[in-house]
Amino acid sequence: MTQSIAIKIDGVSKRYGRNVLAVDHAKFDIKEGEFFTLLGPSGCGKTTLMRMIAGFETLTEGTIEICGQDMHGVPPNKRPVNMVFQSYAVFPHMTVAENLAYGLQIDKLGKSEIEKRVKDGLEMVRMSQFSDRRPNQLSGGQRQRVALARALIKRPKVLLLDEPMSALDAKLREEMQVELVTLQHEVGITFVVVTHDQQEALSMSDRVAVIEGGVVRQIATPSELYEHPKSKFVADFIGKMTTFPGKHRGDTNAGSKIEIPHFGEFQCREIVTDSPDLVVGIRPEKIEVRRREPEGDVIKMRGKVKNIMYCGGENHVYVDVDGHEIVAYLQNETRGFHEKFQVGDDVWSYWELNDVVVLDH
Amino acid sequence: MRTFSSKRIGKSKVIEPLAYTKRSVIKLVIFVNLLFLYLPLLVLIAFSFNDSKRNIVWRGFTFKYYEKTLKNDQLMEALTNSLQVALLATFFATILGTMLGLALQRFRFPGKGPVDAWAHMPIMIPEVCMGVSLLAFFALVKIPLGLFTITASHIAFCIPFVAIVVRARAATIDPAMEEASYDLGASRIMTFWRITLPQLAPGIIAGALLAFTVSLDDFVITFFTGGPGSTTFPIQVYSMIKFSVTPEINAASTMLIVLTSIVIAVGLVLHAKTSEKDSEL
Amino acid sequence: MQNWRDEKNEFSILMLPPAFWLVTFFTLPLVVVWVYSFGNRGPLGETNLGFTLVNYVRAFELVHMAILWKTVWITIIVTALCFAFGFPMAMAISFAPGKWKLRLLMLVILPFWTNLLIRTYAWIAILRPRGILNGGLKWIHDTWYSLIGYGVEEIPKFVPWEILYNDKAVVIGLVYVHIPFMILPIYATMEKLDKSFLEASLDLGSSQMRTIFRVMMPLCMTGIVSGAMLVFVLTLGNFIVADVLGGTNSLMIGNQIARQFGAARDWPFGAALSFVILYATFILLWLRSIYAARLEQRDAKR
Amino acid sequence: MLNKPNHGVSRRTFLQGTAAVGVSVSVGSKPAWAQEDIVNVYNWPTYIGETTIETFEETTGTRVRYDLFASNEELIGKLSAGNPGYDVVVASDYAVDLLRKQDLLLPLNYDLIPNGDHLEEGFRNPVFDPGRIYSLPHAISTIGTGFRKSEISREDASSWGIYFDNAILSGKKSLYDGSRLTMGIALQFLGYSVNTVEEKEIHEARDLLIAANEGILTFAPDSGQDLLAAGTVHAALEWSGDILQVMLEDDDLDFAVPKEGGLAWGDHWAVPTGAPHPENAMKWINHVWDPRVQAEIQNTIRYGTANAAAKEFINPDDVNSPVVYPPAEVWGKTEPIIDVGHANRLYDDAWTVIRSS
Repeated sequence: MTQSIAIKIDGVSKRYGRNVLAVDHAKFDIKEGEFFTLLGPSGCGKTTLMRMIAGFETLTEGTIEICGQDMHGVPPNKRPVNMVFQSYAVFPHMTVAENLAYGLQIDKLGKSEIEKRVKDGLEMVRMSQFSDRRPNQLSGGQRQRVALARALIKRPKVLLLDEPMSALDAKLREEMQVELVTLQHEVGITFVVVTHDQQEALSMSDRVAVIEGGVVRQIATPSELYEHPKSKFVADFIGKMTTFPGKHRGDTNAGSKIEIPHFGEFQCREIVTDSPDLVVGIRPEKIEVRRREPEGDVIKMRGKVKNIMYCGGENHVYVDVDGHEIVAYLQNETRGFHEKFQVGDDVWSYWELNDVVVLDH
Repeated sequence: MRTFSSKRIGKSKVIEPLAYTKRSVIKLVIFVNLLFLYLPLLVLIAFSFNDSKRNIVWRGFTFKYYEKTLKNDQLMEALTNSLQVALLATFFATILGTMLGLALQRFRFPGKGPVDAWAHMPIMIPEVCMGVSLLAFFALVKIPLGLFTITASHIAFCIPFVAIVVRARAATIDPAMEEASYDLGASRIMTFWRITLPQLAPGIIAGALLAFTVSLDDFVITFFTGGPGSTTFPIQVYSMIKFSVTPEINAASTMLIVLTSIVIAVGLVLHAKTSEKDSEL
Repeated sequence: MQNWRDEKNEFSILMLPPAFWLVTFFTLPLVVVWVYSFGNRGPLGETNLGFTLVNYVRAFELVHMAILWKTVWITIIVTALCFAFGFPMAMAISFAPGKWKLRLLMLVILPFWTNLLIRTYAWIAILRPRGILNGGLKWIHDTWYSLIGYGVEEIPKFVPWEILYNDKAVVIGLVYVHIPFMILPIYATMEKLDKSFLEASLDLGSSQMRTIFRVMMPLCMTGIVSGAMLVFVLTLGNFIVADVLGGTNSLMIGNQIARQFGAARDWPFGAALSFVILYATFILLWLRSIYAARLEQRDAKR
Repeated sequence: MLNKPNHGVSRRTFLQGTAAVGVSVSVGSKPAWAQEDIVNVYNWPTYIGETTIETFEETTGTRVRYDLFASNEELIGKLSAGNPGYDVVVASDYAVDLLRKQDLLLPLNYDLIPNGDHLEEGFRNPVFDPGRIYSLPHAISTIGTGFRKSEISREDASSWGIYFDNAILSGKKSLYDGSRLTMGIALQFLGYSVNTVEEKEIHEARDLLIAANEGILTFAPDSGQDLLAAGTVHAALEWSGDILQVMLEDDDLDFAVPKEGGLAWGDHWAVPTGAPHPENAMKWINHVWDPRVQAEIQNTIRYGTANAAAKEFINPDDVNSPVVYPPAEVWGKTEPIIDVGHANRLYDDAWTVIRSS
């Protein structure tokens, strides 16, 4: 599918004062119609980046183009993007309908046109019956819908959402995630979302940019990000991962030879780095634990069960291997084969060679 | 270390939308406002160096009015009286106003609306009316006029200023702080001293500054409530209208400006310290 | 908010001392003057107590109502100007970077620590025909004509701007005296304003101006209202500015009241005039409390 | 120098006062200063000689506490509410009249004021205090027109008419912000008494002033001399002494008493009822009436004296100045302002109309 570019971020940096570098040479494109997420821990610069797209922050260097147009010097009110604020910023002195109409009145639309669009907007977010309410008479979720509708009926090229779910409780959050994705499919507008919640990022996005310390670490689809994280930071930030420091011991026909000190050597099919120092990681759900020594072409380690956490659908088993902690998520099956462990049990933990991820140090 | 490329050079400088102080319109507003506020002060300071008995025409530079002012016992006594009244009134009005502000903020009680409006009346009433009422009242109950009656009256009209500010500040305090203190075993009094008061501090300081300001410059009420030996600086100034204001008054005012600037600066430093503490919390 | 019954002791400790002080040194004295307002002026200017409404009747005579009307007009203009200059100044302070905020605030407060009368007198030196303002204007006038004046036979004589001893001067003086009372409350509310409301407005396509008028001002309304109230009430009672800077017809209601307690020595009438103003102020306060209650209701309704 | 801070207690008064402390702190009793050997003087600022207080303290051993007020009405207001402790005050003609009529003044004890004999004949029996029972003059002056010689001739300035002809010095004239004085000149111009109680005459004066408003710059709060000196106005209704002070700095200024009469003005020493130290007050009046002390006062404040014996010690320039001591024929035509009782309201209403139209 060939998609044109909605936002082109080219060498963008943001410096506060002398020493704080909030965004460091960000360079990537966001495609039209994409659900794009900026993911990272708080203070990583993701919000700054979004605010630069919206026009609230100036760029120290670099350019931002929206739909092929350089945004340098274009004030926020002249940009073809709209934003849903973290606090929603639904004007408290206006009714819901007035809030929606506020942005349209500037476009010099006819009164009936505004009314129609406000009505459609309210229907879109299923808020029609609240049109005369004041924001302080609404719940957080309802306010978010108002903010969303208010931005969407401006029909922006890109919708920016700053931590859209942070003010909602867990259950509502899940509902809204589904709704947001559905909505995005309906309207076909590019969504850019800022979040620190990796679960949210994975479940909603087409692509995710992981940012750390102002630097974009990796941009990929959710599954790629999960299965093939490029760095230890990304791997750790997205899901849980057991890691070992490793050494690159040369290549053979079968692949690269990698040594994990104290645990031995194994073959790895592809290698991602030239550096001799590596990190070898393995996702917990890929690890199997049993009492008998496993057979076949697997990586196996002998250890002691240190801790078991019951988590409903699965058990998290912490195995101590010579002072190294390995975490395994075991399905909590009630049918078929399963073993029950107790703390202190001697066990083998093992995993397929294919499941190993080799990361940048 | 990455060096920044000069890509941006050549492009116009962009101002962030809410960085209003960087906008030339707002800079102009600040300039015009400050000019407006300070031009008269500059004029009066300039005339304090004017070698003429009156503040009309420039006749050359002199320091003699500063000398005269410092030697003018009457003027110095008036300044001392003013400062004494203002400091005492500020002290007590700050305590009482803080109490009132807290009571109005914390409690629900019958007739609160009228009480609330009543507590603000001293600001709203014409000063002459309040002055005359106090004069008549003190005469009626036979309290001799003097610094005591002046101070008592100043306290009365300073209380609302403090109460308004403290109340606003008190509204922003999280009640959980006090609850936590009780939970940790602190007594009411200890909680008040160690928890409530430090959090109220910026409001109390601001209220005290306001009270000091209005007390220091009050003429009408001071006049009607004063007796022998209680002439204050504003009374001195107003009495001079009959024979035109002399540069000595300008010199005294200039010294007062310098003095009060120092007090304000100290206040600001204190305030900055407390707010630093706030942000640390 | 606690009910006073639950914490009777604490409530009494907090409420009684200030209440005692205000009753003793404000309310009781005021009752005395209130009684005066029903009294009579004796032939020597002494006050004879009694009960008559003549003072109130006189206060509502056309001539006094005309003065009140004019005073209210000037007060409205002064309040509007204080707002026009004070609001952007409050904005400037509120949006200034950290340490500048305090410095600007200090700069706004500082002139207040100087005697009001002296500051007002200083305006004479600025506004008079040969004063600083006209000096500046003359300089501009002269420079202008010396620049373009080649060939012009007669350079027009500079005519000083007559801005002293008239209502313009009174308005300038009153704005000068009261502008901080507008700036400070607006600043206080603006400080608490969530800036994302402004960003949201800009983001929705509003211009800066529309954002300020449609979003910032409504959201700062409590500060604007208290600032306007303070300026309005204080201007209404002021008499010094009109005395010093006013022209022949500059009489304001404050002067009128002050004169009754002064030169006219008619305390009962002065008291009646004061109470007419006071009742008007009460109504203003009452309107504001209704407004505040409505806001509270709006915020509380859920 | 003169005024020790009032809250400080000298050793002498401390010793005297210790015994009385128990009494003096209780509410209602006279405060401590009432028992001191002191005289509480109530006057305008800069309205006394530079050494007057010092010499009094030296010769009598009595301490002086000097307080200030801004207008006669404030003085009257305070005294009628109950004298808060002043021993001797300065009041203008009509104020003496009012205070006397309200029993707010004590008769002077001339046994203690031998210097009172120096009072000139012409001042012995004023309307506001017949027989000089309650007051002795502090300073006397006339009210006339201060003017700029280069802008208006002496002849023109010597008539109240300049204030009522809008063609003369339009917008360059100032009157005084006081109803009785400014209406007084209008009444005098019309040929009536400045103390008239006739409604018709008062209304006539009112209408004259309303018509004149056009040409008048402002009704100045006793700052006409400043306006004159700054060149803002070229004719100002003012007290002779005020104009004399600016004449010192500007040769182009002069003072004229109008041919219609001008107003006589005097401020007088008096002792209010309830004075805690009436004897000290008499001593004080006697002191300021000492010819040399009186001369020192007038040489400082540059007003006229009614003390015949003092004139030989006064600056000859002033004694010979027609501004300070107008010729007898001028003086004879002047009229003092006295209280007019209920007619005050007529003046006040008229003034309200003048100042708002």
